[in-house]
Amino acid sequence: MTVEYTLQHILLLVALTLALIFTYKTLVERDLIEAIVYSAGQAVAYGLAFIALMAPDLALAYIAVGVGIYSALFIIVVSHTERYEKE
Amino acid sequence: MVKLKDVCIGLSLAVVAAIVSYLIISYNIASVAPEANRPLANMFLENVFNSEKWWLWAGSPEAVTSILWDYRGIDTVYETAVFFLAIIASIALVRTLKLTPETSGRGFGLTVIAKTVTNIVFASIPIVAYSIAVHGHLTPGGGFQGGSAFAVAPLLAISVFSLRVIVMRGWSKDRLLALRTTGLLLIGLIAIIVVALSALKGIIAYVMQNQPKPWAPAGLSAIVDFINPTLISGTLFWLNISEFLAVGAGLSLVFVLLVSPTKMLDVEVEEK
Amino acid sequence: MILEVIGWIGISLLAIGALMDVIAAIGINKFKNFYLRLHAATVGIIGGAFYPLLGLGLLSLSLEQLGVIRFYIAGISFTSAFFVLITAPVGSHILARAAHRVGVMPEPIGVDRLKEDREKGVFK
Amino acid sequence: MDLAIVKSIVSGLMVLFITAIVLYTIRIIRGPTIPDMVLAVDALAYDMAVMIIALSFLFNTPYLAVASLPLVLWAYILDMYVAKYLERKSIGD
Amino acid sequence: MTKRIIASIIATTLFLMAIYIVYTGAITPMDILLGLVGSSIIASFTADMLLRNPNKLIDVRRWLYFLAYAFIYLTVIELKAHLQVVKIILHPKTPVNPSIVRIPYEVTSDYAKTTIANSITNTPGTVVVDIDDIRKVFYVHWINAKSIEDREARKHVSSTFEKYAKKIFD
Amino acid sequence: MINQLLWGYYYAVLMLILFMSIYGIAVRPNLLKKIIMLSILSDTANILAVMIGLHVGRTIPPVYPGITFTVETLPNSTSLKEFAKQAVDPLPQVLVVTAIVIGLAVLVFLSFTAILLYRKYGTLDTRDIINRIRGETQ
Repeated sequence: MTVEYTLQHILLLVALTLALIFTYKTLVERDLIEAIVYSAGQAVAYGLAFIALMAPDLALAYIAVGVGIYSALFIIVVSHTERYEKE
Repeated sequence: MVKLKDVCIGLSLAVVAAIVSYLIISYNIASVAPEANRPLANMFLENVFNSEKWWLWAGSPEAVTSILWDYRGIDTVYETAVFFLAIIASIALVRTLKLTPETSGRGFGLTVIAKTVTNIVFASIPIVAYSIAVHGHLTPGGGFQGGSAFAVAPLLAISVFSLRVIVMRGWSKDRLLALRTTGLLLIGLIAIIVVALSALKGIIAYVMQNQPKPWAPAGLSAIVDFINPTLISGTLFWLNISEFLAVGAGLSLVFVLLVSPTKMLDVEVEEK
Repeated sequence: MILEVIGWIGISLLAIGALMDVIAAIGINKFKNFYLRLHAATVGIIGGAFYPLLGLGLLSLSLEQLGVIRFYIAGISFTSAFFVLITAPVGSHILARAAHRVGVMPEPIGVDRLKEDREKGVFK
Repeated sequence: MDLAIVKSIVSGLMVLFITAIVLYTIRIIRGPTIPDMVLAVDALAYDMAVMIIALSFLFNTPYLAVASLPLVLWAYILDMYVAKYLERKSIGD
Repeated sequence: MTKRIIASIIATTLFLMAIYIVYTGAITPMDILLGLVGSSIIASFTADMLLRNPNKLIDVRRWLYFLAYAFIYLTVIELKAHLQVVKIILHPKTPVNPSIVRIPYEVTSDYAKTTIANSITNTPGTVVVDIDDIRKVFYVHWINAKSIEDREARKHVSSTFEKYAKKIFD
Repeated sequence: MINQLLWGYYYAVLMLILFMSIYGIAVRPNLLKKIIMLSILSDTANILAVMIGLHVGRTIPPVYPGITFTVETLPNSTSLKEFAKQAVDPLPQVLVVTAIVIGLAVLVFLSFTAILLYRKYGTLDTRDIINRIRGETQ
């Protein structure tokens, strides 16, 4: 087990656990703006996971799309429609 | 307040996930796959920049971009077509929408501090995206990455300066459509330019061919003589730039349409 | 020699930054309202991201054994540091402004001139 | 400078950064208001930008660093959108 | 008129070129050529947003003041402010007096305003909450307000920044 | 053993996220929530694909290091073989790059549809939309 390999495991552990927590919060949140912020957090965590999986190309594309464009797109949709999810 | 139903669903999800991952691990499907599982990856990695095997190389140290635009080039052209279909479908939903400075909101924007800093950032994002795109065959990056990075610039400008300012600066639907179509046409042109040139000489060549092969000795050269020997990897460089244009302009177009004021969209709905 | 010094400056900036980051993360959990947390977040962003980025850039400049590619890392760190320096304060400012307008009021507070002025109608 | 020493120091400091990330996550989840959460997401993203460059040292692969600048810039756009929505309820205005 | 536009396009091109070169971290002839092409295209679209008066760029004194300000700000002022807030975080018993105070300013150009506001926000302990362009006032949330009078507060918070910003940008 | 456990944990987490997002798409009534969960679903699928390309001990991205525009020497077969022994599989990454951007375009299309549906029926709740449509047809 080299140093790099251990580090990779630590990073994947942190990133995927964060992603799990954020996805759960996105699922249960009724306020859609909060859900969008949680999903942005999930995107940051996945960006770290892509780095740990040695895919800088994907990290570039995914961070631009996941953190920036997805959240902006969803907020635009909320601004045209409604903010709270019904029970 | 935890309901029984939620607990049941959560538990069953966890159990199924555990079983599936146990199966994946115990049958050696993914995590600890042996070397025998990746001859294709080794082939790509060994030959992508190997000038000794010039009939297999792509002339680029970046395996991802070379596979994207050379080994699987036609596939990527079709993927780009899918991308444009999705964008055209989005535009078709609001096809009668006409954005003029009068109809595009009141133009408030945010505070002067945000506007000044966003001026700098708005000018810098395109140059960073451009850098990502033109170095696509040398370092991680490429047309798709650069294009999606560029699309953030109009998004930022729309929220900070307001849509009205953007429309007054000339970001009209027609211009962005023209830019996007130019990118697409350039991809098509580069795809057939090698075939066209070699047809004039009477040599066989493939569509999307990058480097020459023994049975099809046509193709753009990977290293050109520009002051120093400069690596531009044949068609990869040009394809990256055109994809950058196409993706960036296409996404900008959709976002400019998407933030158009709510009452404009209402008119759209009533006309249907 | 000079490279050695630059490298140690870089490492110390990185170390200070990491420390600042943990302190800021503690502070952001400890403070009671949004406006106080803003100050902790500033420590976390400027002390915990800007200075480490500068430090990493200096560190990579000093490592000669990396070859040409060290300029690549250094360039990315310096550009990132520059953008952190100019965008992060605007983000905080815009968030604070939006929060005040939505009605997230700082409690407890000595004086709130902004609220007074907006109630008086001096500032819309 | 010796690369091995630098690497061991940097990998020691990574522990601090990961601690900070976990603490920021706690604030994102607890955050009573939306600005709180966005602020914590910001700080998280900036931290990760630092971590990514440090990782490119530790993995000996400079190309990993490339994702740092997007992370810095796109955290900014999240701020702008959330703030604009809270303030005006309409993005294009 | 046209001379000014050309000057601002050239200045913007140089700025974008600097970002491009630093970001890519390589100076081969091809890099420089591509950078010049790309940054001049982008500059021709964005120059009028970035620069209104390119003549100020030639003034060497402004650059010297800018460097001096950057050095002082990034070392001394930031260090002091950081220590203050770190003390408050680590010792919860430290008496604090959070307040939103008015800080008047007297500069005119947008860049000067932004420099002052960003300098205030970037030092931990003070955050610009809002800005009134007409009455020329920043509303600043101050974690440990030493004074709530406008003039006094300005002396504590932004007098240094304003002095330099006026010399650099106005 | 610990290796096996760690990888099992990663796959379990990814599977959980996958199932959670499918649950969100299927059960949650709000259209925008469905779209958000769809984005998470596609991202998780991408992560899984890339994870399968990562083999044990591979800690280099699939880019041959140290090349700028100006080339002095091209690498020979031996150094490339050495590189191939350490780098990760590039093929899943290639598939995912296009998938990310196309996923974005599809999500934009879905967002347009959601906005127009809201403008027509005044709600994003699928149950309400179905009721309105039935009311119109009867």
